[in-house]
Amino acid sequence: MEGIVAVGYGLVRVGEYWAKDIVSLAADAASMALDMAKQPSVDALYVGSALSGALGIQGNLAIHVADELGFADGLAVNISAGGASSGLAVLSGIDRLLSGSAEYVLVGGVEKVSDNLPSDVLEAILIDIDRRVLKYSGLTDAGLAAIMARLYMEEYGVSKEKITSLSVLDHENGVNNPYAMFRRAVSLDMAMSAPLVADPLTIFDVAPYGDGAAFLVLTTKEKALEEGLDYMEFLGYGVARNRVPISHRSNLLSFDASAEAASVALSRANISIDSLRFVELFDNFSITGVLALEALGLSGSGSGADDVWSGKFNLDRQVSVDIMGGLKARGHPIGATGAYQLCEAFMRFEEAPRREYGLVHMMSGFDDQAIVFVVGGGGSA
Amino acid sequence: MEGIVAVGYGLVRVGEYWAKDIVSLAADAASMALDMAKQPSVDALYVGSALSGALGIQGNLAIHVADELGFADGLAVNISAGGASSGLAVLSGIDRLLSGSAEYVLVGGVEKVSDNLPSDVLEAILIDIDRRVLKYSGLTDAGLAAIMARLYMEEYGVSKEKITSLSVLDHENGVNNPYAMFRRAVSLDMAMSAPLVADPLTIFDVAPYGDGAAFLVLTTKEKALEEGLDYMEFLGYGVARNRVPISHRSNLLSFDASAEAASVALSRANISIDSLRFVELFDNFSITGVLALEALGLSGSGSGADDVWSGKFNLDRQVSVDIMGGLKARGHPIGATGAYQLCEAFMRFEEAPRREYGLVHMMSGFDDQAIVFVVGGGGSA
Amino acid sequence: MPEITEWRDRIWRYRLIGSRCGGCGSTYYPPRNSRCLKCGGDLEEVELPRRGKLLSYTVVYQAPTLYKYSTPYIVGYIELLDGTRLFAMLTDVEPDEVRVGMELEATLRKLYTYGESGHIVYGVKFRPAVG
Amino acid sequence: MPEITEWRDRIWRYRLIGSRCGGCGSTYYPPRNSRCLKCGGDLEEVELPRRGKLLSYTVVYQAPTLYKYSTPYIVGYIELLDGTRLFAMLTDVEPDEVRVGMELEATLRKLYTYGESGHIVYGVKFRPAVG
Ligand SMILES: [Zn+2]
Ligand SMILES: [Zn+2]
Repeated sequence: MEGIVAVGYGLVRVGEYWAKDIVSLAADAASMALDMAKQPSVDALYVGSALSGALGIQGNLAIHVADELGFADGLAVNISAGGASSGLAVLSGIDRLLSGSAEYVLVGGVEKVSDNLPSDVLEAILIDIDRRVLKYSGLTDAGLAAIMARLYMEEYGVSKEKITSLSVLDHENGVNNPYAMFRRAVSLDMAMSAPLVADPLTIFDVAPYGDGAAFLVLTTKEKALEEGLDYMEFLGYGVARNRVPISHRSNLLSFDASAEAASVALSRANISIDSLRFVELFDNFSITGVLALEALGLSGSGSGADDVWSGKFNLDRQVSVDIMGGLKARGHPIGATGAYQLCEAFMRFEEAPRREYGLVHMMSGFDDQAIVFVVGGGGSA
Repeated sequence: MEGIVAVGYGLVRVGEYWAKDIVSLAADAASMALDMAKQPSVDALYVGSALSGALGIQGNLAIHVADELGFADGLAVNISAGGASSGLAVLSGIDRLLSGSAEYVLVGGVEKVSDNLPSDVLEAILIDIDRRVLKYSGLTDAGLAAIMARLYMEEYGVSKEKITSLSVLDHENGVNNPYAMFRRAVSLDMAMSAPLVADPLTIFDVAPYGDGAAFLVLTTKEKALEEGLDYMEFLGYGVARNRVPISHRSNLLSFDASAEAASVALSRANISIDSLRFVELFDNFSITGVLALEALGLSGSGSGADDVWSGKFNLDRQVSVDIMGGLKARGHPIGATGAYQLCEAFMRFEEAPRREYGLVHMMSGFDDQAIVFVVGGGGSA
Repeated sequence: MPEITEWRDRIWRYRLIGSRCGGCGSTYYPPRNSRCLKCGGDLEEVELPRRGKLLSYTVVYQAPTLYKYSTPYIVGYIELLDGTRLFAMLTDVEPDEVRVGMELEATLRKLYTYGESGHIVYGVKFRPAVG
Repeated sequence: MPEITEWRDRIWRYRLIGSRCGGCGSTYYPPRNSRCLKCGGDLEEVELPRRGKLLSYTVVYQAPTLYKYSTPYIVGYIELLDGTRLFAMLTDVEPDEVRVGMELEATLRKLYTYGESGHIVYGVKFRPAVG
């Protein structure tokens, strides 16, 4: 993937958009990305959305978004792959550029959860993850995370407070993100004593689902330099899968796919993990963020929660985690979340020294499929 | 797309699989394709399915199919784009090969409609195509086709019999297809006097939805020759879109996307339409098959039905249409149908002179997005 | 709970609101949020004429779940007086009375009821025009 | 009509049928149709032991629609006597009585009812083991 860059990003603040339909929401974010990229002629559109079909909102979204944007022609691909939807949209767009079949692609994701009752959204999510395991056991995604959290606490003798400290960090960092669903710090006490979603997890251990859309315009580095566009560079990526159904795994706490994806991504980028300035975790739950930290190699097994608790990944440290608030504070528009993470990385590069590197981690389900991108700043400045 | 070939195909007979779940059905077809390709190590899997999420069967199917096949690792992408789902899966797999990121990819589609009531399937389909236009008007997909058929009859003074003669041709040709849902000829009288689905269309003007799965193994021509594998070559493709919502089109009878996709595909393949030996239409309805014939350039505007009626596209003619029965006789497992069409083209090349060319036409909705592949036979023989 | 999407669309559905292009005058129903397909001009919301004529139609016998108790019913492809084209159900007319070219007018009617919530969704249907 | 998928899965769900590998003895629940993940060996269907112990659990307060009238309820991560691991609801036990490591046994119970059809889906839950 040498020489692939993003030259535009666009996103809406995660939240509840009662008056907007899913296609307009996507078009708002996409238009912003196209404006930033100076309105290039886009050859292909890749839209990720986990639940738009399952919730009866609109299937095959990509062609509707394309039409709304006034793209008269050209490829429009709709990818529905849970939390990995927009990550796979980005990857497919990169493939299209690398195959030589496109000069500019528009990639991203959109999700609309406020059109449905929360319990209907939960039901759609469990069918999306693994119908056989979740539907017959009554497990929700938060329930599965809660089972992992209790296992983790038992196995490593770690307190719940330490796991939840990742949510506190997310909220602390989210204050600076104009697109975050929640922009206020929370105390550990408040997080611990909040209502339970699935014991021992409270609402502060669970990333809130929200409506959202985020898109990026991708092209070649050569083209970006030619056009004098600022860019974020894709230096390497990795994709891997863990076993499904999840009951067939020998160790629930080992996010093998995330580990493999990160190792491949870093090696392709030829960057050591110590050179990273920031890492964006797919922390749909405090515990899954902790397990991802360990899988990515930032913490040893069983010490991820300790490390977060001790402040090792705070904003002022060598490697900062979830610098824009992570899934907990920014919010979690499922199929669009990966695109948000990449937009946020791009925002960081606009403001910070350009010779930094960041790692962005995404997944569907519980490490079912993991995608890791290593990105760096660049451009004319 | 120079040098991309299919080296294996696998499919199950379209029908009703009460005892099989969607993942097993996909795995059966995929295993057959992998066997034919001599069990290569596959780097990526692309699964198309229009309704598996919307019908509550299982979302994010690709990772479940991958696991069922025992693929420990590697990319698994789930594409949900109506009738174009498996066509876009094939295209995305081709991009991945061309980008140099994979040596072998497994691509195809699967659909399971018999798990749901027909009226629930119809409802899912209308939301998949265009919720705003179809849901509020009570239109079904067959209803929209019926409106097109009546327009066509009025505009060109063509009889219903001539439109329906495409279904008769499909059934005639389907007799030879071991994977067809229906393997019996029907008379025009029987087709005309059958029960109405949406006046003036009878059940014989409407391709029957069915359960099905079809997959292909793709690689480079270089690799196929090296391994001594028979292959079908992808000589060119085109993709284009028409306006959605369909009420915004100025002419309902003009399948502009199919026309554009075919023109690009033929030009990229450097083959004239007269050199084609066969054409597979995405004839989900007799009338849409007729409109596709005209858009592809095989018939003039308003003369497609006349041409079929007169026998111009029968098996013994220069260009034969729907040689394996088309959507009417083979059956229409929505998100898998495009992959069936390509498998059938491959089957043809196994038995016929290898220096033939074929054109395969696919679409989502009513020409909403069209994909056309030009393919040719090849291999060691 | 698809009721929310139906609620969001209620205004354009009840009042036959479309988009008109300031540049070339083209109209669109349902309304578009972005630009004109023909000339790229800006669009504004506009109440469409409630009369038109029938271009084509069908009688639906196999219906989706929401409409399964309404079969057989007629759906028309209609051109309004200003040239806007749309699809809508016909009412107050029997299948054998329908003719291509007949004059129609819009009327607000019940479309369907959600079984679980009992929520009724209304929308525009067209009936033979009077006078 | 998701009832058909539930019906198809009824045998393995009612009788706790899993897959066992002829090569290495590994077991899987739900059953796999293909090969062993560990050694690639052939799998055969087998009735799994109905006793096991609790490895971890949760009490669910925010439930999906099908289970919304059952909250709060307990779901366990359970290791059967032969080492097979699975997730299942716990029954006949209160949240404050649950302990990691407790012995459990399988019992057939109602899982949920489909509102529209009234169709009841049964499956295995686990309760504290007696004796
Ligand atoms: Zn205009
Ligand atoms: Zn084994």
